[in-house]
Amino acid sequence: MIEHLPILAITVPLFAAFLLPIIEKAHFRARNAAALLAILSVNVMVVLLALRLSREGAPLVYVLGAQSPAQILPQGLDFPIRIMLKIDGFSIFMALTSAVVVLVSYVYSMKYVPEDPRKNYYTILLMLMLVGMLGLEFTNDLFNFFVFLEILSISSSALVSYSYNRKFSPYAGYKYMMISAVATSFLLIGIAFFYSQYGSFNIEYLHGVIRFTLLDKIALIFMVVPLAMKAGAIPMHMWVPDAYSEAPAPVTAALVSASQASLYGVFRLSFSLFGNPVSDVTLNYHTLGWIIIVLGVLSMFVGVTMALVQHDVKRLMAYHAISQTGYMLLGVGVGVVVYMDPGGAAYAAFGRDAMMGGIFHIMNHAFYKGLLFLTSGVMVLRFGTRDLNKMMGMAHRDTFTTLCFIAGALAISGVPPFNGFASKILIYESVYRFSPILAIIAMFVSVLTLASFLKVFYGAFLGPRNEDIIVIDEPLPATVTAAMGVFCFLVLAMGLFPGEVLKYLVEPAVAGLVPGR
Amino acid sequence: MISPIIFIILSIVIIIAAFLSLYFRDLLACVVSFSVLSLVLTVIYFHLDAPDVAIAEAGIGAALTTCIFVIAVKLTRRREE
Amino acid sequence: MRLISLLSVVFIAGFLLVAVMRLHPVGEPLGNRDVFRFRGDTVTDMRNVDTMDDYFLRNGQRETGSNNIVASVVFDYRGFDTLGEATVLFIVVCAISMLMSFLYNQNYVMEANFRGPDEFPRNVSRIISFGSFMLFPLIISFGIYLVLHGHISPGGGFQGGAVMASGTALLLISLLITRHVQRTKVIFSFFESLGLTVFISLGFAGITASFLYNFLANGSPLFLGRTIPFGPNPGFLNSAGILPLLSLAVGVEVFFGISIILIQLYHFTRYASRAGGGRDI
Amino acid sequence: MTAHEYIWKTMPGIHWNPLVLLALFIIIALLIAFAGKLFFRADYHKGTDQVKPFNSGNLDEIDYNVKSSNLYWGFRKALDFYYRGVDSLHNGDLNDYMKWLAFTVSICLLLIGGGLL
Amino acid sequence: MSNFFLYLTSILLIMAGLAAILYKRNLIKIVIALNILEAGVNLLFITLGYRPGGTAPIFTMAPELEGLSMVLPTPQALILTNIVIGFATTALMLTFAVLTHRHNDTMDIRNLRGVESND
Repeated sequence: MIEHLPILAITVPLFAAFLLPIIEKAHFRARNAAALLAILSVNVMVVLLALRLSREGAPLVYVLGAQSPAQILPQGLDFPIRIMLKIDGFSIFMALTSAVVVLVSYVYSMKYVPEDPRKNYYTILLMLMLVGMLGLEFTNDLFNFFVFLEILSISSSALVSYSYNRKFSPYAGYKYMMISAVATSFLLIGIAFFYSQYGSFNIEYLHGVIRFTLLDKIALIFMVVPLAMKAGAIPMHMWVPDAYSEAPAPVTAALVSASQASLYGVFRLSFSLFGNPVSDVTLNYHTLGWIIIVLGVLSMFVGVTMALVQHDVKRLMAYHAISQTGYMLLGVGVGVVVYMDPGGAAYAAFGRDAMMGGIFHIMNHAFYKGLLFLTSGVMVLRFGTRDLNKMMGMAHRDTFTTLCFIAGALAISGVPPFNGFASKILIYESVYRFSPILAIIAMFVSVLTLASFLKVFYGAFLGPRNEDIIVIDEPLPATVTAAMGVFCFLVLAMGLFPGEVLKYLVEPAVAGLVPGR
Repeated sequence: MISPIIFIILSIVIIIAAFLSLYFRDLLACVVSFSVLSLVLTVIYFHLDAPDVAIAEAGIGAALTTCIFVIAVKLTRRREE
Repeated sequence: MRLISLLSVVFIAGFLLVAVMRLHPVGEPLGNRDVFRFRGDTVTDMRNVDTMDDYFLRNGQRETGSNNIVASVVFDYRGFDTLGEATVLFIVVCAISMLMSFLYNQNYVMEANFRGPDEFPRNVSRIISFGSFMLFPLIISFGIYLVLHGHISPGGGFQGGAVMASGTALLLISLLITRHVQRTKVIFSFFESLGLTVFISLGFAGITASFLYNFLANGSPLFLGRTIPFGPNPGFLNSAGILPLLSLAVGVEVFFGISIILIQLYHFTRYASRAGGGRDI
Repeated sequence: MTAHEYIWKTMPGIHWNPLVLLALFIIIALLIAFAGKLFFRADYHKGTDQVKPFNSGNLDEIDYNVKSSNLYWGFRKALDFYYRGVDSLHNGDLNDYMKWLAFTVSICLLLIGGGLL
Repeated sequence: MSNFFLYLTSILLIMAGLAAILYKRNLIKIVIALNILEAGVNLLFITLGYRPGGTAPIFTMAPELEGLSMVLPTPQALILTNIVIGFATTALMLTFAVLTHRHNDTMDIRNLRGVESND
């Protein structure tokens, strides 16, 4: 059974999701237990896969539908014909992040989302979001990547418009779905160009055969730019505040890791598909790196300046998600320019540090941004509104939520004992050696991030306790505090012991993404 | 051997149907011209030796998509304001 | 600002045309005209080298046992895409019943003077209702034919299911499905989950070799395993292993899924009420 | 090598040792929490109406809580030219969002055309 | 060069769909534009696998002639999936459009700009 783990990690939650409408007939607690069991088993399987990968070293390959899972090439042929799953360091790193975030957001939403006939569909769609993310990160086939991206987009856009009594939630779902549909159609055009040239969809095979003709570069643009739009990069980021602020709090936490799955798609397609193969003709990595750097810096600056003036707490945190995506793009962009450019600067070690900082920031961001959105959920639960001006004095009763919010706010602005600091320090150091101005902008943006979360802390938590604006006063359910507690523990533990996480998780991820050198 | 003339005619019909379905102000007219587009697309797929796709495009593209478009226009406004 | 957006659209159109001109001319084998594919050290011209499709055409009948190579690619070689595809349809059915389910909630005030669009026609002329009543069995039988003969003649799970779903649309329009909407929705969603579970458990059944492995093909003719000769042949019903079963499962799921979508959308006006109440989450 | 030895042997020096950092963090937090006790006024009682802030002028109920949204009004006014431009960007209009996608794709295609990529 | 305009039709469909998404105001018309974009992509994929002299890739009752060349099956398998995904996306977006009309009583994007601008 151990060799079938890659496919079981994707199909067990799928099987559970298909059975949920029937389990729902029994009792809603049976449905809660079944869903929790399925998501827990996914986490266990992904951890087992991580252990197996670290033991074997080589990426795990699983061929679907062949006599044996390892039979990559049919007899006597040198190109694969079936769909393959390929799991290397980077995909297991993203799979761990997605599995943990969806588990915690499901535990949070068991009691947080009110129990009504629609809660069953909510559970199914959240689990299918997890299936979409895992499938996106494990597959080695371009068209399969398209199908799982479609699963992820449709289930998350349906969850965005879950609250039917808000005026703009269906319209937010409409915008998110339209953006995802156009992005996947562009992706399909890119796949068509590849298929017409090389006759195959396998990423690993295309990596070996690619000749960088003009058609390949056009296909690269048509595949990478729409995925950058779905990840929230700057010129095309305007859908992020609308979608994140209209969705319920646990769904937004899962949406953050969904956008990061698209970011994984950007890095996977621009590195594994367009890495520098044996042939001498290659992509000009200097320009590609600088495109990613410019996107990153713009995202950082515009995201945080927009967040500073918001008075809706969820829109404020959504703009922070954009600015933190800017950090990841900056780290990886500097890594590309310095590290991958054969003719460019000496392959200084700090290029690899920048890449490690950028990728490590993906996991950190998923955890502390999830924590912040869960605390914003408690704020909305308490005051019934999202407007910071109408909130006051929450710290009097909810001390645990206040501590969680402080942990999240300090982590996002990179204060030492928390995990934001570990990856931001890597990014600052390596970007400073690359060009000091970028590092200074990055630090200034961190200061503005802390300033805007100070505003949220002052608005919602401090101030006298005002009875008539509090809507719900009884203590929080156990699962809600447990979910926030798990994120708090993760944020603190990874901040105190970054060395282990870097050695076991981020190192193989960068090795998987940028082989050789 | 299917002479390319058929493809030229069908292509022109498709282009006209596409532009008309985006040009009309009355939404029902747009939906009808979109179903004409799907129908002609089915014929093109048939001539491109793709019978599976032709049946799928006819069954889903022409029949069901037009049906849900008509229901959606019925539930909202008919004229584009 | 308007000029920039016009310019960028024209620019994308121009580059797409340039890209399409560099594509291989229609009808030529795959492969780029100015590209030769590396195979080890020998450089071979892409044009006479076989690709994935030539393998399917040559070995499709032997390995999967189905005459319709497209059906063998859809359900056997790239069966995982079809599983993803059935999931996409399942997601949309769940999403629409989630978004529309506030209609059937009792605690939503039914506005008396709701200015909904003028109702659908109350009564339909005798010809339409009787005609569609007679036509419905024909559509369903044609759909079942398409589903079951997926691996012999063109057709398969999706096309058959879609044709049967257009039968439901016919019943809806001729007002034959008017009462017990909630109960039909529950029964249809049960069958839809059943179809999907059969599909994925067939995938698990072959797990000893690998997921979605066609373990029935080329086995005993009793269990759909008849081996078929290469080249044109009249086609045998019990030949393609788990292909007909997968096609049947997908057909059931598509029919009941799309029927739920149509029923929910169609009945939106009758129950529509101003949505209100509920806690902001 | 027992777990205890492993922890203490592989720990980096005193200054970067995370456990020391954690202990330091907790000690300082406690210090700040209880240092306050020295400066509290003994005659303050929690539940009484002393909690109400002292509004010197008119006594009718005024909204004395400074709204959180005008915390950075100076920053907003200073960069007003920038915020007017950026606000018009996020106007919730689907067409504008897609125009930005078309704009970015055409810029990248320009890079290819220019032979840069 | 005989049927190069099949590529031309698919490019025209793609650009018509994209341009309408950028400029049309009505919610349902944008969904129609998305469907036209998907139809263009499907046509592009199918014309990639077309062989002028070939027959459909089905061996039942296939003509017995010697040089039997067949059309490529993989694009057809993928387009089958893409058509059903296109239908699913359209059904979902029409539900969103109907619910938006129910809440805001307008189908025009310009009136839906109601994002409360920050202070």
